[in-house]
Amino acid sequence: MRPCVIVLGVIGSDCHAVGNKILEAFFSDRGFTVVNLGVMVSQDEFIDAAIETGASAVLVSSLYGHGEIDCAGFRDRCIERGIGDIVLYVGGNLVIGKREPAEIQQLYHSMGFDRVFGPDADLDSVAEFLAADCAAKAVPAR
Amino acid sequence: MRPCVIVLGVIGSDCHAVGNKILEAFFSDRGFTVVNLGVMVSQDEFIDAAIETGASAVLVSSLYGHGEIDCAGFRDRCIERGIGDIVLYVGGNLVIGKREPAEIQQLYHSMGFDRVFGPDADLDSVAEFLAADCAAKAVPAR
Amino acid sequence: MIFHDAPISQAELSEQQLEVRSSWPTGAEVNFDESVQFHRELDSSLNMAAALTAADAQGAVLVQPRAGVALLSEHIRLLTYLQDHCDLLPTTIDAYTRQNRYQEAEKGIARSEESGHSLLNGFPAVNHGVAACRSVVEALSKPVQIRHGTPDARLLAEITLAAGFTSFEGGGISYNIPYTKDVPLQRSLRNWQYVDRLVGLYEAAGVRINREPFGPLSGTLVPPCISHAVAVIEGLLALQQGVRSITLGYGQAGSYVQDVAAMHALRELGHEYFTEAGFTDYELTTVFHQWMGGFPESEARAFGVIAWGAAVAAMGRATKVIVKTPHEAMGIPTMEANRQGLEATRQVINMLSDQPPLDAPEVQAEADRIKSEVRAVMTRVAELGSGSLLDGTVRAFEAGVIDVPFAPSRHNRGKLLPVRDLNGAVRIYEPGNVPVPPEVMEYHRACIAERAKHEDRPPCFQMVIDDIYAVSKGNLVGRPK
Amino acid sequence: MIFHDAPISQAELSEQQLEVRSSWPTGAEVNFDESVQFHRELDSSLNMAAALTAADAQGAVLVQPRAGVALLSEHIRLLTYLQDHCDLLPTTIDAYTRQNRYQEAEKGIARSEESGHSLLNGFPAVNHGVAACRSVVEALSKPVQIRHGTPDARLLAEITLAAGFTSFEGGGISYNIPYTKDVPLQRSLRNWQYVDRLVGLYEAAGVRINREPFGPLSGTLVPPCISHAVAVIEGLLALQQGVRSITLGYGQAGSYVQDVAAMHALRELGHEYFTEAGFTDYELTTVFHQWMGGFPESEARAFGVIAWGAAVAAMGRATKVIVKTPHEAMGIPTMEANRQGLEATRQVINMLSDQPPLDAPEVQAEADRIKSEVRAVMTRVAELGSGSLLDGTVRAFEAGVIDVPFAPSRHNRGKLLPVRDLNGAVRIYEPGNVPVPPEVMEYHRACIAERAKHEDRPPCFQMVIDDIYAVSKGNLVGRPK
Ligand code: B12
Ligand code: B12
Repeated sequence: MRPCVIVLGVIGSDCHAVGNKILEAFFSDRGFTVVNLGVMVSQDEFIDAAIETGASAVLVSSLYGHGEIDCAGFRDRCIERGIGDIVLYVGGNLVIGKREPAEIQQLYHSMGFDRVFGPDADLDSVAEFLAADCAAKAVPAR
Repeated sequence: MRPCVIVLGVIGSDCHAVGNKILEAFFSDRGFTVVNLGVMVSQDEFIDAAIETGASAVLVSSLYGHGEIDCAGFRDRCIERGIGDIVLYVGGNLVIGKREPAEIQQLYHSMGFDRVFGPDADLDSVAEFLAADCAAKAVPAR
Repeated sequence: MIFHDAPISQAELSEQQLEVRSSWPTGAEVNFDESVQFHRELDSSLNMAAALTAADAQGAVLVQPRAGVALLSEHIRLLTYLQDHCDLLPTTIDAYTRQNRYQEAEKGIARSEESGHSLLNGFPAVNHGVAACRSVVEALSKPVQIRHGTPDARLLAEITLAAGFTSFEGGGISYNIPYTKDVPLQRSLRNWQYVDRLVGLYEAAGVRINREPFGPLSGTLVPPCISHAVAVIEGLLALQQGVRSITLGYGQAGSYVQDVAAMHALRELGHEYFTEAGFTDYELTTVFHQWMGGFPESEARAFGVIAWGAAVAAMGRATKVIVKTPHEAMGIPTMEANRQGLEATRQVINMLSDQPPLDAPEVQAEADRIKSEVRAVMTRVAELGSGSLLDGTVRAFEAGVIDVPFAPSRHNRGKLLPVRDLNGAVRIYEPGNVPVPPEVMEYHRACIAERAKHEDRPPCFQMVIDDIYAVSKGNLVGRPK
Repeated sequence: MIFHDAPISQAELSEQQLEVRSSWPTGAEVNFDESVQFHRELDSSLNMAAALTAADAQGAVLVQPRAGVALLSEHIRLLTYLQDHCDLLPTTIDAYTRQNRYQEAEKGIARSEESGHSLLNGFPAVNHGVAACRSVVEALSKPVQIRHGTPDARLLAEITLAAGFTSFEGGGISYNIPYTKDVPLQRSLRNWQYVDRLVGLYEAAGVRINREPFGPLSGTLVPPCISHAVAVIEGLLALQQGVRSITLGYGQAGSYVQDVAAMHALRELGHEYFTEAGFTDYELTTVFHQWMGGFPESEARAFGVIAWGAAVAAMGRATKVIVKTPHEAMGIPTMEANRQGLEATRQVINMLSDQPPLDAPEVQAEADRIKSEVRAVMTRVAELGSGSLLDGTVRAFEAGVIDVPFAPSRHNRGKLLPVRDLNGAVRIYEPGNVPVPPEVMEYHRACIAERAKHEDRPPCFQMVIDDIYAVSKGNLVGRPK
């Protein structure tokens, strides 16, 4: 099986680079083909990269608190651009302030993200989810 | 006017001596005649001293948390011993743990204490209350 | 300096034991041989002495809370909750038990059962008895120590050591002078010789029980030389009775140079006097108590005090640190507040424990001063005792050669007056009869004069009172308004 | 080392100002002369430069939070609440404004108004405009600083300085390399020369505005020599444009010996390079940032990190300390959480500020190493710039002579690899092209080898990753599992 391609990046005007560099190292190490767009990535840049590389998943980071604004309509935009079935994950400090995880989950699920992670995300289990989700979508979609 | 005599002490098996030494210095400085019984004073020792010295007030300290047990029935005992109208103050860390001041006040009022103070008691205002309360009781009582 | 206080004879001990064990019904539960067996079968990870020695060898700083409630099941619940957040466990004894008022403790238990919350400020181990206490030890996975404040702790020791606790805090001075009003020192010292002798019996039977003199005394502006002299004496008295694992303690005074110096000096003095007295086969470790005076009411500020205490414990390389909680100023902490104090402490300890302990020229200078003071005191104690450390100690307190500030006991002179200097170190303004060497006394006076000048007021009792309130009001030195 | 970067000419500045002020409608509100008048009439207690200089003279450590929300009234409410618990106030700018995305900031304001809570991570000062910003300054009784992360902060400076803010954080390197992805350094440096020149105009008009290069950079394992080189350069660039009040900053690395040494070295290096460049009439103060890397989620543990940072700030005698909050790991703090961070910090600062700053031989040795590294870097910068500090800086980054770990910018080489040593100090494993003097590099390597041996693994990226997570997981050094 060819390795699963994933697109990584930090959305919006967000400059937090450390987690992003670690995610790149981690997922590469786990056998994913990682396309890392770094920080300050727009929705369209994510989607361009996903289309170009035929990625199975896009992993969006938002740390700085504007995630709620920056991520709004992400899935819709994917649909518009013809990759509506792509796996979408989001993680980080996703809202301004300290709010209930369940509330944050719901907020981002409603934007069309498949899975939503806090800053305490256990990367090992993220990798497992990701492998499973990519495999699942791979079959019917392409 | 002759200075008001007050009896000080720390009730029960309580050894906290620092506040007691400060209260002694403070009330002496404010012109009260202070009879300080120190730490580990029983209800009867307080009452003996009050009777012996003709004190107008008894200031009970309890810091260590057993105040609720040690102070139970204090006013009743004063009545039994014939000084039922003496001014009774209590102060310190009056219960086990952190509880609502209002709740603590009520608990000790119900034991017959005239005024109830926390560890943050402002001593200047305590001195004012005390002068007033002693003066008020002095007239009808003796 | 030769002391020849003898171990209590087997005959005398047995006689006393009979009496002690029959002073409250649960005393009958004690069976020494069976208890030794119980200890031997305990997992070695539950032995306090072993844990301390191992930590000390690694330069690790262990973390220990205070905790105790009236009811057995609640107490087990409390410690089970805390053990995931600390290295060593306590069982803090209530204040009635400390005064041997078991009747009142019984009442406290009953009223706590009725009301649904603990009305006692600790765990009444004697009333609960050996079997119940064993269920505490057996429920836990960390070593447990008895922490109290009991001038006559003979029955408490019999019961809790039989129950498998592996460390016992206190001493004939440190659990008398700050904790009582009128217990003669001679009596408390003798009663503590009993406790030490009992620990020595366990030791002889191959069961090492740790003993920890209570370092902070009144917790209030205690000059290090005073608490160190007491620590050395209680350590020696314990060794004389056969104790072999000793943890000497010290309560944070607030100046980091002084506190770290004190921790260095404490260990050095311990070894100095213990080896001089001919002991070689002992284990010496140290404990640092986070700020023991009045705390600020604000929990955030209390966290500041706690974390800073943790830092100094690590900079001074204490073997363990006793942890306060954000509820300190208010009352016995909830278990959550207790955990918070442990977490804040652990974080700082961990961040510092890889780092080298603080060593600076001023630290050395301060340690030297402390050592010369303690040596002067110990020399007087030896003279006064003419060979008996116990007698020397009693006479030293009578004479005010050792003098604990703010102690409630009548058997303490109370003439020594401490006050902070400009840098926050605790200095001696009026030594009373404590034989502070003249050149050191000159240093204390000069430091205090500097402060007095800076504050434009003479050193006075108000200055001392201001110092007492200072930390709780958010400072270290009590400045005039 | 002679640099001859000239102040921006009045003509060029005026031209740029026209353009800058018309880039967003609120720019039209700026009137320099009237603003100078406004500043002159401000109470002197509201001037940041004066407050810092006074504190520095007394050896006091001032306390400052970070805080900013989307809506004007909420922002005033927030700062009014905080001012009772700190010495200096901030106004933290939101991340859209930092990228000059005023349209998006506008949307953020609108959505915050709708939803009732701030959806922006700071105060969008440009969108609010001069009059609104003045109402912030006027509502408060402490000096207020603009804190942000803006590579092109020209309009932000125009508006906020006109509004009466008396301090402006940032610099052409420190607000580019850690904060952007693709802004050429040349451009950001030029834009910051504008800001400094503007501050210089106020200075010339008798209004002293404080400038503070952002010390912590990426906040993640930054060796002190890197951030100090940046601080010195930005300080010099500011002085060249007429700034006279400069606060150099440093972010806590975690080792107290290294951190205190870094604070000593920072001040010394500042004076060394500033006087060498011929400046004499400047005021230099310092700022220490409490731990800028990932925080633990537990609030109690966060308190530990905060209080320990406060202690090091005091031991290193920073003029001020920037305070974190117990919510750090989770998100923008509530005002209560912000206050708690301030209270914990204040308690520790107060308890330590009477005490002498830490001075120990190892501190001196570490400070000497840092200074020799910074001098080596500065020498290369001078060579590369042949007389122009700005050009030298641009080329130094191109060449990797200055290299900030974990920076997102493409204009940063990213070849330097830092890792902690056994004691927790940040060491350089791979210097890339940073000209670390050979004997110092040998020291770094030896320290790292010691750790590698201790952990029985070669220095590797996993070790660095472990170090990055360490504090948030409750340690300092990232040990293997
Ligand atoms: C120092 C100290 C000790 C020292 C005491 C030394 C000595 N002999 O004095 C030592 C270490 C020996 C000690 C022992 C114990 N302590 Co203690 N101790 C403290 C501590 C840290 C400071 C007390 C102090 O000196 N404060 C400074 C003085 C100036 O303030 P103060 O005592 O509060 O007195 C002032 C006010 O309360 C008020 N006031 C007091 N009485 C009165 C009366 C009136 C009428 C008025 C108007 C005002 C007033 O005015 C005083 C002067 O300003 C407090 C916690 C704190 N406050 O931070 C715990 C504390 C009082 N101790 C406590 C406990 C439980 C104990 C122990 C039982 C051990 C244990 N389980 O932890 C033993 C007690 C044994 C015994 N038999 O009493 C608890 C009490 C808990 C509760 N009420 O829920 C406290 C609150 C700590 C805690 N949070 O757990 N302690
Ligand atoms: C270091 C840091 C900075 C550095 C960043 C340097 C750099 N270029 O990288 C500097 C100082 C420059 C900085 C700036 C700012 N920061 Co900042 N910063 C931090 C801090 C302290 C640590 C971040 C970090 O590196 N953590 C370590 C890494 C390894 O963890 P991580 O980033 O969380 O990433 C992990 C997880 O989140 C997760 N994850 C992340 N993304 C994804 C995605 C998926 C799909 C999955 C599964 C998992 C996942 O996995 C990652 C690896 O383990 C955090 C607070 C904290 N966490 O303690 C604040 C924090 C993120 N910053 C914050 C803010 C607001 C800012 C600023 C706006 C300034 C301000 N107002 O205070 C600016 C941002 C400007 C901008 N344009 O973005 C806020 C965000 C607030 C919110 N969400 O409510 C935080 C939470 C602090 C706070 N409590 O206020 N910051």
